[in-house]
Amino acid sequence: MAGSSTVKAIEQDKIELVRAAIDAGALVRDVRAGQDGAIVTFDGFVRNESDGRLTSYLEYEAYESMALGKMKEIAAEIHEKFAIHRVAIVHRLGRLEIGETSVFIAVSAPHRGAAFDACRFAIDTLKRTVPIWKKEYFADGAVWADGELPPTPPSAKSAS
Amino acid sequence: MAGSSTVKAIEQDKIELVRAAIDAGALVRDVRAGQDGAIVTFDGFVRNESDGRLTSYLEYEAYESMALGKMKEIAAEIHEKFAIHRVAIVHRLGRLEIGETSVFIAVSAPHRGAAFDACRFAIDTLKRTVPIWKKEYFADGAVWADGELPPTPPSAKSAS
Amino acid sequence: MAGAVPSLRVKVLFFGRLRELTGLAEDDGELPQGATLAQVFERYAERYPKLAGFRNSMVVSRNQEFAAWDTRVAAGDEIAFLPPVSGG
Amino acid sequence: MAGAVPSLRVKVLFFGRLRELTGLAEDDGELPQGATLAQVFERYAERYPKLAGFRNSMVVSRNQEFAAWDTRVAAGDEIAFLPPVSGG
Repeated sequence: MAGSSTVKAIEQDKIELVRAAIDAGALVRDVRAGQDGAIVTFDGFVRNESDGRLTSYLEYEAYESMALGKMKEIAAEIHEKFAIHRVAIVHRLGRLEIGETSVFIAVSAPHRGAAFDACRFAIDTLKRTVPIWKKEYFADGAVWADGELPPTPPSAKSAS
Repeated sequence: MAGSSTVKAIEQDKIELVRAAIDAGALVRDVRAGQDGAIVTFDGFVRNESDGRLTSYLEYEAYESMALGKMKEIAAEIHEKFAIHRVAIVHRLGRLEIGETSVFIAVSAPHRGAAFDACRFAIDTLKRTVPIWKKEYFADGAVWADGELPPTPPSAKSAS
Repeated sequence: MAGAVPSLRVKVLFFGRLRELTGLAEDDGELPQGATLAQVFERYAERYPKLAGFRNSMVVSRNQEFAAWDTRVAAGDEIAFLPPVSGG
Repeated sequence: MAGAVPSLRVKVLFFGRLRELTGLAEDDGELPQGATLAQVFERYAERYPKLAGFRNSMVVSRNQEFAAWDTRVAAGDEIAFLPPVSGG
């Protein structure tokens, strides 16, 4: 993939944090183009239970500027790793009800293998590295969801 | 997965051959339920080129009754293999223009790994085993697309 | 085929390039008892010589299940000759 | 902190349960030259003792990049203390 085509592809990507409902159909149309033949999407939405407890609703908060930066890094990384065309990665913040989409990822590619691999890599990496936090509200209280510790450089000394 | 829950799940699945445009949004709504948290979709659509030649349009034909049977077998198989909830597998037949969806698969699951694995298994298996054929029309002629030979039993004698 | 060997009737279907090649989508075949799917194919390859070249790039189904070529046919079977599939 | 050792000013952010625990979303910190991110954390752990117990279940970022705890801070840095992430 030449540098200029990568840059062009990234400009066409849609990487966003939003507070309103995510319009999956519009994002799929954004990534769809005539030279593609495959789109794989991942839609993550609010389950009605968590570890057997009935969920009332969720609240997501983010370190917004850093989260957006990390999401853009993921998009750049999958363009580099996989033969894909366009990417949409959108995460919603604030209060979400049961069944509402919290994250939507769409990846278009000429061939399906790259689209599957890139979409999965994107959501797996998002869940490990993007500074977003979910608080689960139940009838009798609320808890911060268990999460993952992002990988960090081992030592500033060895890095410099 | 108990027998009764598998049967129930399969009854809720949507396995179809259609001749009109596929409504992906409606299929995603069909597979979406409160106990899930993830939906993975695969959208296969008509590319504008094939091996460097500009495509005008495609025509799909099927051995319809067998194709539908094989698509239902795929749905049953992914329910057995993966911890998923509902499945939609729809293939369109007849004339398709550039950009139109030929096949759409949606899989819902409580967790994303199973949804990814099942969706990919479904499209990979469909392309190898479902008796559907694609003819590609170009400005200067038409060709049957290269395909894959479905696996067959080696010998009736050893099988009986 | 009528005569000493009792015969059976089957439905035979052709798809994709095989349908184009034979000009035949569906045919009612009459076969000797004990015929295999391979023998059904040979019958049509005699009638449509171009078919013969496709023997190794096709599969056959019997009653909507992929089948081995040495499978024996039974009365009322639905037999189909299928080129490599290219759906999706 | 004022006096012989020259000091530098940084912005410090807390998120998720760390924000709830400190009641602090954002703070302007003044630190001695040469301070590391670990030392910044220790400062706040003294002020909010409950923070100390989270030292091994959090990460720190400097200017929106995950950073090692022995990284030295510079004037104007944006430092954030981040619990395990749970987006998606």
